[in-house]
Amino acid sequence: MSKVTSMHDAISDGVSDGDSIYLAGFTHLIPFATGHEIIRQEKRDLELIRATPDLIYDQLIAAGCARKATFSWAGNPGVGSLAAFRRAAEDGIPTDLELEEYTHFGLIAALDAGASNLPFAPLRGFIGSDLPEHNDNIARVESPFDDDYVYAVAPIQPDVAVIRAQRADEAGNAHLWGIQGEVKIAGLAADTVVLSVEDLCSEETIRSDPNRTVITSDDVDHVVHDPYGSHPSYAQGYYGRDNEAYIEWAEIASDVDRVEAWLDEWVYGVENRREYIEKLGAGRLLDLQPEHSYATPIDMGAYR
Amino acid sequence: MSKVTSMHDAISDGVSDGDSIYLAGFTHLIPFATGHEIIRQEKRDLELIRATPDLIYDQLIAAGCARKATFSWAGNPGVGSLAAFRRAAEDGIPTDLELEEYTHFGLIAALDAGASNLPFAPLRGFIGSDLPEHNDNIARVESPFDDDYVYAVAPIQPDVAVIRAQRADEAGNAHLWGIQGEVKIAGLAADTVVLSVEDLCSEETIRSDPNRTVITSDDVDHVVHDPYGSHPSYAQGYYGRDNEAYIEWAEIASDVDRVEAWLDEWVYGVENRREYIEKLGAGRLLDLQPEHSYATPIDMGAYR
Amino acid sequence: MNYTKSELMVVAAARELENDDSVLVGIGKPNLACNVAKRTHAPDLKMVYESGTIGSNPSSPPLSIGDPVLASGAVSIEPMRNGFNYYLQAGRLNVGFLGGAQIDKYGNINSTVIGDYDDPDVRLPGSGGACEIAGHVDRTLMVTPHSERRFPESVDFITSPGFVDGREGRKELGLDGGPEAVITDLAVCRFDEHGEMYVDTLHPNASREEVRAETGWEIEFADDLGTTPEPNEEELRLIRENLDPDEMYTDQGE
Amino acid sequence: MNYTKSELMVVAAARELENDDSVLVGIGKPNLACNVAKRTHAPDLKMVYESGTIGSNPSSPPLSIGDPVLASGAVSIEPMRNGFNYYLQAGRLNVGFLGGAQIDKYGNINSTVIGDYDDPDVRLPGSGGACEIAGHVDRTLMVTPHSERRFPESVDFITSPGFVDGREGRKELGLDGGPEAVITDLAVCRFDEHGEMYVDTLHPNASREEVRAETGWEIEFADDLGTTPEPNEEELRLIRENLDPDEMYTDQGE
Repeated sequence: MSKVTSMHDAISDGVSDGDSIYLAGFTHLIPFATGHEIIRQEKRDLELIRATPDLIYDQLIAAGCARKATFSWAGNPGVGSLAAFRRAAEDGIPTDLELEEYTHFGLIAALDAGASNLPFAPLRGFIGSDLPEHNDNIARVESPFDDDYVYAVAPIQPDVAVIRAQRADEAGNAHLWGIQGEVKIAGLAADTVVLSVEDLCSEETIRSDPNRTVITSDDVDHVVHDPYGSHPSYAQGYYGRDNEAYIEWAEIASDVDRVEAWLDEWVYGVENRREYIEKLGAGRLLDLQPEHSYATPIDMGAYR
Repeated sequence: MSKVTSMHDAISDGVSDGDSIYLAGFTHLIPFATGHEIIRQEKRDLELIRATPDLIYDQLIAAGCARKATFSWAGNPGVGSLAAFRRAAEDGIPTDLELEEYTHFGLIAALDAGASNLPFAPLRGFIGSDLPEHNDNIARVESPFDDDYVYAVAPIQPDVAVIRAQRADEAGNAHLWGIQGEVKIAGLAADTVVLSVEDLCSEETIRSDPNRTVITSDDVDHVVHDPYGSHPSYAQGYYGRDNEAYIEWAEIASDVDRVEAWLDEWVYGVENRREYIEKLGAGRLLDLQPEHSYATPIDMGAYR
Repeated sequence: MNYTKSELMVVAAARELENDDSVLVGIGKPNLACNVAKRTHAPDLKMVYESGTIGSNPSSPPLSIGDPVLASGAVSIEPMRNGFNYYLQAGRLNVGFLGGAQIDKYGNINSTVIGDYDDPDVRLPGSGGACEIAGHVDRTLMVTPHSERRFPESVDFITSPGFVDGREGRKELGLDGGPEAVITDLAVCRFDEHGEMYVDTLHPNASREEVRAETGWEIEFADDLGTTPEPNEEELRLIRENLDPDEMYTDQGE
Repeated sequence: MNYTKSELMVVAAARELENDDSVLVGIGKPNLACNVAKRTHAPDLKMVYESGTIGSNPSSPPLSIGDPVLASGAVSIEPMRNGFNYYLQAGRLNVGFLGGAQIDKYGNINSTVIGDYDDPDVRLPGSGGACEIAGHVDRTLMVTPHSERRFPESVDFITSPGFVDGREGRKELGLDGGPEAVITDLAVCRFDEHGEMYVDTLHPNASREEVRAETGWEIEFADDLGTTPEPNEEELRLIRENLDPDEMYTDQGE
């Protein structure tokens, strides 16, 4: 059963004002196109959850979509800080931004508890840090077997997760390769899942390599075919990170007027990702293109 | 750095009397050749850990190698019960067999805690069952966040894990496809790891598809190239399960004299897996051979 | 139509499955039942095996829950921890098949020991995945021959919880769902408002007396006790020609 | 040899790494340091990144810890949970690089807030993986410019524990290992038996006075205070020609 739809329809159906939302991907396959569609549809009061808020959350915050950020590292990876995030967190511009803060391990463990239907996840984390004093969802738990202890985090179950993968069939069974990040558990923990891919493929392609599957159709509500949907982050085997865009955003984000102009031009001013990519131009895409390098094949065998 | 050695040397170096040992693999890639080598070297007083003891532990128990079994389902999969296991557990023949019993989920969670260096792992398991009354490594734990509860299991960290995979490089970086079972966490939880593979491959093959890697060289102590080392279980893409052997064992195992004769012929009577396979004969191997069915390639991309 | 008791059991089990179910399949009759359902009224039935294969589409009857036919052509394969953690525990599976040496009045199952745990008369295989399947799916189905030995009033050991000591008892433990049907060679049994097993339909040619004689307590019969519907031609053809031509799990005596 | 302070810092960090180390690499100077080490005295150095890439062999300097050059050609890639759970928490990584806005006398690091947590003067990025890296590796290395603002006696907020309030304090929390060296643009600092930072070697041309002026407490100097060894030709060649030709992370002014 096909779940293929447009990003517009996926977001207008899947995301409501006030939702908690996880745009997944650890530096890889970040759902930028989805973030832009959320901005275009002027969703409000969102709780943005993500280990690494990255540029896309900076843009959502700058556009006034957010009321809260749940995170573990808020920066522009390899470049510096997130100016819009800081402006909201420090000065309430354009909206106040409540913060719920973890370490990477803590946030990922909380998401794993959410995906697992567990009331908490234990980790040897937060030890010696001041963080637990500032987050009620972190608590010390004693081992029932000896005098050891751990910290526990409460489960995180987002209303919506948006995940990207290289390819999926129309029902939403997806293959992802390269850095996996927290994509799988974000999808499993959330109520609604929007899956966006570089390529649509046949169900046979998925079934030819079941170990490659990151999520299956039962957990996916909408499938969007959105090539280059992760630009300016990257898709392993498809395109590299557009570092200019990361450096450029660091400059733009520090100035509210420039942010508005940028949103007008690159988000409100285009209808969808296709227009954004056309505007970006073929030359820029070519510069981001890697050479091919195929994985050594494996034989699953056909058994009778 | 090559860790390639013979099964004889891997076991004589890696396994000592009294060790706890996990021969990994859930119905798939069961290390039969390793089990037979352990029998040939007359290792004694082993704690055999494994979710599904299967024929290989029945044979180890029948040969007098075991003092304890830690397990969650002791049967001949798809056929019936394990006669030698039962004889030892019920009547102490040939040795008494202490039992430490879990559910599958419980045992796998304990192994995961062992692999993770956690003092316990929580699960919604054992609820309503009489099992926790009989195992001190299962305890109830309350949630620190609400009035929910779970059971916890104590970590399992075997002295030795033996794992099989389809291919590995000489340093012990391994690719495994098909059913994964608990192979990875058994390898990560154990002190010593013996890795046995169908094929040795180049490091480049491993690096061409890093998402396929089940364990890396740092965790592997010995690499054994042992084709058909999982017969009569199977290796995805290489050979199918030899069901006749499973059915035959059910008959043999119920009679102590027939067990002795079988061990004499198929274990003590051959020097290594190669002789076992030669004795089995090419015809039988041909019958187990699947047709080829390759996974659709993926492009990792070469980035500069 | 001529059919055997085994065939009737498989078909009765198949009819318990619905099109949008995700089922944790066991080997033997449960596997046949799922495949009959998928090829008749439940084409979207999602078959998941304890070995972590998701959306399997086996070309022949699997010899074990980890058979390569379950892996080749599956939609996904999960390591064991993920299968139990994300699929079973997180409620992604809604039907499970269970078996055991003993099933009692409340649908509790014993597959651990006959007699005392520490000095058993018979050491059985143990839980495997059963305990948590019984705890986490919405509906458990049991397919087993009917005999007094197998149906005691109370099991020697609870491996897998049914309604424990009644529907309230199960609820107090925090468990939803529970036993749905027990399909024997004599009848299809279900569970009443207290969580007690009763006979819902008798198989053609089976009698109340036979059931009473083979059950270890005074089992009740439904007021509107029905007759189990017979297998139809298509179902039998599937079993005999496609799914179990070698009669590994069914006697197909004409 | 001519070299810049950045180059000296990279090389000093590289020399902290041993051949059999497994290092959790950060972006920037730490990545350069690891690659210098791997190409000189530590060819077996295993480079692991927070993004889960194991045994990476980057063809060019990664732009972030999730750069595709870290994934293509890696030995393994783990999902985030596995990386933290099986690799970091289970002690598979023995060296980690950390940075922060503030580092104090006991090597505690603040990368969370300057000022009050609930009403910060400056909101910093936060822990990311740092807190648990600091807790679980044997040796943490810090590479950072030397300034009074960055070296307060006590950090505003402990994001990542050093020796907390001394070596005993760390031990009482159940943490092994701890800070090994702080490499600044003036000196290489280490930690004494109480867990207090001291200057072990001064860089060529740097003075005690400069270090005192840029440190927020009365920092001690080693009795046998040495001079940081200079980079050699091969190390500089690697940085300038292979690893950072575009001077992204080093000024290579001749």
